[in-house]
Amino acid sequence: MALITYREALNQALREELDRDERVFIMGEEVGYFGGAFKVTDGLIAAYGEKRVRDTPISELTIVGAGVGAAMGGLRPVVELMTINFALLAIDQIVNTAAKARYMFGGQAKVPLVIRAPQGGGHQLGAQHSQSLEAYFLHCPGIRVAVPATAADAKGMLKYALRQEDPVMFLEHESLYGLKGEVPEDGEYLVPFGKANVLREGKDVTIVSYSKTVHDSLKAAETLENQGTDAEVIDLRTLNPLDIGTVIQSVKKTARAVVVYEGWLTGGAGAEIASRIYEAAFDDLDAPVQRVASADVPMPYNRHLEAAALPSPGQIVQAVERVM
Amino acid sequence: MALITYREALNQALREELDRDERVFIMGEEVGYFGGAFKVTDGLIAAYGEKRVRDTPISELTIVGAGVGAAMGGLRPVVELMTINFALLAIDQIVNTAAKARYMFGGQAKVPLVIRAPQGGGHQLGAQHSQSLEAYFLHCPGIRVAVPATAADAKGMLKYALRQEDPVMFLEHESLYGLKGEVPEDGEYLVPFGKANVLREGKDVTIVSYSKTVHDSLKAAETLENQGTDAEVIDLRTLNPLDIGTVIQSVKKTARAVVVYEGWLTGGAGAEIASRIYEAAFDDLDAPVQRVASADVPMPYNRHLEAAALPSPGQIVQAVERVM
Amino acid sequence: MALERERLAERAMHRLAEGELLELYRLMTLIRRFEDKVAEMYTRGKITGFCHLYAGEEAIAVGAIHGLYDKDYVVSTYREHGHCLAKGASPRAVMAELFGKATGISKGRGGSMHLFDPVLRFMGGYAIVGGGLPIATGLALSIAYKEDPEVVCCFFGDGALPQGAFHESLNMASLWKLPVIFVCENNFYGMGTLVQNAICQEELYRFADPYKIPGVRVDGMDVIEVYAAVSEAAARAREGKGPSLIEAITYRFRGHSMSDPAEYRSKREERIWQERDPIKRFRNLLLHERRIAPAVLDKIDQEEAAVVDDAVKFADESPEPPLSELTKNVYVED
Amino acid sequence: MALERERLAERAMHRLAEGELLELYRLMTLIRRFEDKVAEMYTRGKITGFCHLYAGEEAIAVGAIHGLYDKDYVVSTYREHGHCLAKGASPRAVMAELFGKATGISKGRGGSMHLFDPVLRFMGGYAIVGGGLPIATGLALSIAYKEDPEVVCCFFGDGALPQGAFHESLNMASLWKLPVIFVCENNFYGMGTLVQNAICQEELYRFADPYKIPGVRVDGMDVIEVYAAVSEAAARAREGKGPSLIEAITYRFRGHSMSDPAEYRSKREERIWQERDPIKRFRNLLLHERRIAPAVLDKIDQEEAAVVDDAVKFADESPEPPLSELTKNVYVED
Ligand SMILES: Cc1ncc(C[n+]2csc(CCOP(=O)(O)OP(=O)(O)O)c2C)c(N)n1
Ligand SMILES: Cc1ncc(C[n+]2csc(CCOP(=O)(O)OP(=O)(O)O)c2C)c(N)n1
Ligand SMILES: [Mg+2]
Ligand SMILES: [Mg+2]
Repeated sequence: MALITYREALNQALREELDRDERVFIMGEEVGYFGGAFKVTDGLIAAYGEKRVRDTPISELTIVGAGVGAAMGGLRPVVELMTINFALLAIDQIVNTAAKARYMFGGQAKVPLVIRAPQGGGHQLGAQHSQSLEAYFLHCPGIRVAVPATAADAKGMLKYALRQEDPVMFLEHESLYGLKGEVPEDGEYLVPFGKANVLREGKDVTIVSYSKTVHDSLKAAETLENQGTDAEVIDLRTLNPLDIGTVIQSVKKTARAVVVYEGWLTGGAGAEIASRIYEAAFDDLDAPVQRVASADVPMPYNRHLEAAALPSPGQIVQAVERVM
Repeated sequence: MALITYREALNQALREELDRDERVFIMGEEVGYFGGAFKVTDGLIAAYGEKRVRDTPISELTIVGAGVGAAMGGLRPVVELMTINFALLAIDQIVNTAAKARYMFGGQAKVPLVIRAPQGGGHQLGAQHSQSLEAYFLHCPGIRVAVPATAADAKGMLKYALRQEDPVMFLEHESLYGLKGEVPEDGEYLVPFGKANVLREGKDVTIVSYSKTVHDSLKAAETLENQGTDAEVIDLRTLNPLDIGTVIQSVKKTARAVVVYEGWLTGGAGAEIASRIYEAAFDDLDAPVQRVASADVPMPYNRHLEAAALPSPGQIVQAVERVM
Repeated sequence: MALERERLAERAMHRLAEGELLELYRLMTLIRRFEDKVAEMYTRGKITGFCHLYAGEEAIAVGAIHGLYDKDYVVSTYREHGHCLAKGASPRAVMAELFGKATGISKGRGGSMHLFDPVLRFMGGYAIVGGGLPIATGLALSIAYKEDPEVVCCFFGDGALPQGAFHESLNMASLWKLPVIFVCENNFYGMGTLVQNAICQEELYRFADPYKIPGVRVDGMDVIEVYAAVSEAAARAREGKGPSLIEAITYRFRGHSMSDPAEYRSKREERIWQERDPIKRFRNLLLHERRIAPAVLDKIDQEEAAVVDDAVKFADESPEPPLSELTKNVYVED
Repeated sequence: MALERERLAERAMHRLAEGELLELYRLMTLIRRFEDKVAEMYTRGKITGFCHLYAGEEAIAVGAIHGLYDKDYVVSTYREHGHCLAKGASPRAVMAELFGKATGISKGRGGSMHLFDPVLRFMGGYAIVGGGLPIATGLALSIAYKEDPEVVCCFFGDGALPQGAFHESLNMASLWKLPVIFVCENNFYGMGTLVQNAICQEELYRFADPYKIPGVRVDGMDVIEVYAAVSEAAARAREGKGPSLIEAITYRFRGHSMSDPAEYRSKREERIWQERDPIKRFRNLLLHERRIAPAVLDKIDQEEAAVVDDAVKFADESPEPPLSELTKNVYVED
């Protein structure tokens, strides 16, 4: 184990997989000589050369489409979208091609493509650069959605993504890159998709989250502990597959649930998670599931407005208070 | 009142608004001489000329972006996307510009743009031509989402869309174009957004739906009536604004709810509607809300598989049986 | 330049053995018969959904794919029956797909617009206009990456040129010198829209210029001219010199899809193009320039008619995919 | 062609009255001082988020916008402080926006990348690369529709050329002969990527050719040359002759954004371009060719420095937008 950042963990995962499998290569805007807009691919072009680490023009639609084609051609591309906001230019190739090819071609097409993209707000980047768009991919059968919250998961899940056959949206949170955590150095450290992680056990309420808001939830749990409320915190890790079993098991114990995520409240992943909880544990619930998410506004630039628009540990505590 | 089709009602609305307001114009692929892929704009170019009814190249991203620009320039564009499936090429301009401009420019930008698009499955058009994507727009603050189910609403809502200032995704269902209904001839017939329509009153269960599945729900209600179950059927008409009040009022009476829609089950609008029901009427509910939607698969071409993938009156009846 | 093209074609013609010429004739005939039968089956309700026929454009698919090696890849659009058959697909498997059967080339899941066969390296019909070009670019990237000798041939219509994907793909392919041949089938219409109402430049091959790649216009009703141009482009690509853009002028003999009566076209225009029928023209050439006996060609006509009848019978008798498999293959099966 | 450009510029130079020349000098100076101050305020934490400075490129915004009328529209990118100030925005309102204040030009909601003022017809900074071009095309369509005499001037970087939106917009604008001027600021880099690593064609103005519109390359460090080219394109657009593409060669004196040390560029390269500083160069021209007294220019320098100081003071003292307004203006208020 080594104490490294989420960013370093991703970098390590990429190095290990580049070493392991010749078919793996990275492509995206500024992934090479610039080292990635968030420095995730730092040093890789020096170590692996231009063939394995390819700088692209600013052409999101074709970068992703070419990733699909390259995957069909037998490679294992890791396409980096500089941020998820630009994925909207490429979503046709994600939804209409990457996600559908296997099924619509009768199971004969293989698209083992990993699309990495940083997302999230909190840095005053304004309306067009602060979105969390996982709900768009959750609402599209055929593509996996990974949302790691810790350095160890960032590594283990990215490595797992590169060893399975389905296309994956691998969504990193911009605020997590500097976060440190203990990460196994083992080159075979894999975190399989579809297994939620109970980060904190508790008996009074279940807080379900993923990506950056997992940490807000853990903070809220500390505050709650001081208030005498014992919260269980679950990190979903992937939204597709969705490990609702682990959540239900917890809710059956606590009878209360709060779902926390950073996407917009309305129509976000939280609605799906909450619905699944109700559908499987309606009789166990003592109160309606609460959703804590971003306000339904384009992200404002002003720092106070931005802070008010984002979910916070304080809001999570309040939501828990509402279900108690 | 006249008995006309949903298609004719839309055509009538466009004619009336083209007559009323010089700033209104239509633009899209094949909207002119071809009369629209689904013939909604049939005859308009002959009546209004190329200035008001403009055929465009196949350039979805720029068609929508140009619609945004034209709206900012003081016009009232009606942009037709041939089908919603192609909206994925334009969604950057929808989400990042149309929906955000007013807010991110401090309330100073006006984008009175109406984007019309047919959607839905049921005609064996395969995976890339059968989608229902309203959930993507519901999950985007700043843009209204209209999903008319009847000819009268098609007319009244389209006219309303052209008289308010917010951008609108106006989603028509391909299976409804031929559906007839009584439509007021009144040039001032407007159906304001955000007012759900109780199409059938009932006391035992609330069926909430919109667009084509409203009719499946009404069919199911007939079957249920024969079985002795008295279903209330609500047509939401718009998803944004969402008239949850009318739904809650009904659920408080029936204590049971089924949400029906054609998008994919996971992460669809139904999860949001169900969540809102729970949040406002948890104590009134006798059973968990059921969701009836499309299977989480890219639409298969084979007719039997397609039928199995789509929601049906039979499935609605079964869902109601589950909550009784 | 047109002259140079013709000279090239003539040379190619003389290079081709009689067996090859007959094979070209056979494939064009197969496609025409196949499409005519599809129209019939559509009218009879055996085939549904969108169905875009290739009749009139056969010389492009057949000529182009004859200019490739078997292991080269093809990427196409929703109007791809012809490309798929020319790439060697069994008419049975294609017809069964249109019938939605489990024996279809895409197991009945794709339908007319989404044919696929990885063994034949027919890498799919894509129904989003312009959607195939990035895929083709990526396949070419995979070839370059593996230092394989193959090329990718990507077909699309004139309607795709105003799509951003066209330009992004040309730039990327040129920048990285990828082995891909972009073949634009200019049939003058994108649905009901004339090319000059969609694109400010009618000489579509000229879009190659700023991308610094060869751009040529060929007579898409002349199978040999198409063959020659694609062979040349393929050789270039194989030498690592990068992509080419070929604009093949053609005409679809039917409406945009089975539901389009093509009222936007004049009967006169249609007649003019019927006279340039690529199969009739090639038949005449074989008869008069290569002195092939009419009976040889008549026999091919009959054989292909029988092949198509057999395909229909096969499709009709094939089983439907089981309902139990509705959710199979959305993801890799564990 | 470069020669012709220069001759045009020379003629323009002589056409311009002294007051106009001083105005150009004033605006360029204002922008430079403004950007330097923004850098300082960013370092002091008064400004946050992404912040892309325009230092070095002033001649383009100032020259181009001087070639327009007041009622003409401007559409820009995330690197738009210069365009916005050149279009007449108050430095106070722009600085207050960067400070996130309620008095900002976008009420503190937009930030550095999203300036907007409908009265000035500054129609927004858009932060999606290529995202402004369709908007500009649509604005031009609205002008043509209303038969108004205005034009739209749309600025974007070299990085936008590989985006589909660029090509779709050029085609649509040309096809419909819309009054829009596409001004590409070629500063040789899109973030850390050299233009030749992103585009297979380094002479970006050549992309105009297939679209059948004028494409010219100008020295973007020469305010008069830019002015002349844009005036000409604007006149053309106003006559109903459609769009133009102008490539202005320039260099950004700072990193891509405040967080980029620009390590991918050599000191030598930077020095060469510093020597072409558009302001110094124009100052020399005013001093030596137009015999303007140094004191006149020095006075402008001082005045603009004061204007920028005042803007900072204003921004600093301005109120934050109230938290109660978080959800205001997502939709039209009833
Ligand atoms: C992105 C997208 N927009 C619109 C359509 C609808 N559409 C299908 S085919 C077609 C015309 C295409 O014309 P062209 O590229 O010339 O091909 P052709 O049909 O003539 O072979 C259109 C507009 C689509 N499938 N995809
Ligand atoms: C669609 C999209 N992709 C990527 C980015 C990230 N990004 C911001 S600026 C930039 C470089 C743009 O370079 P250029 O167009 O030359 O403009 P310059 O910054 O040089 O003025 C990139 C890649 C973005 N904002 N939008
Ligand atoms: Mg065509
Ligand atoms: Mg640049």
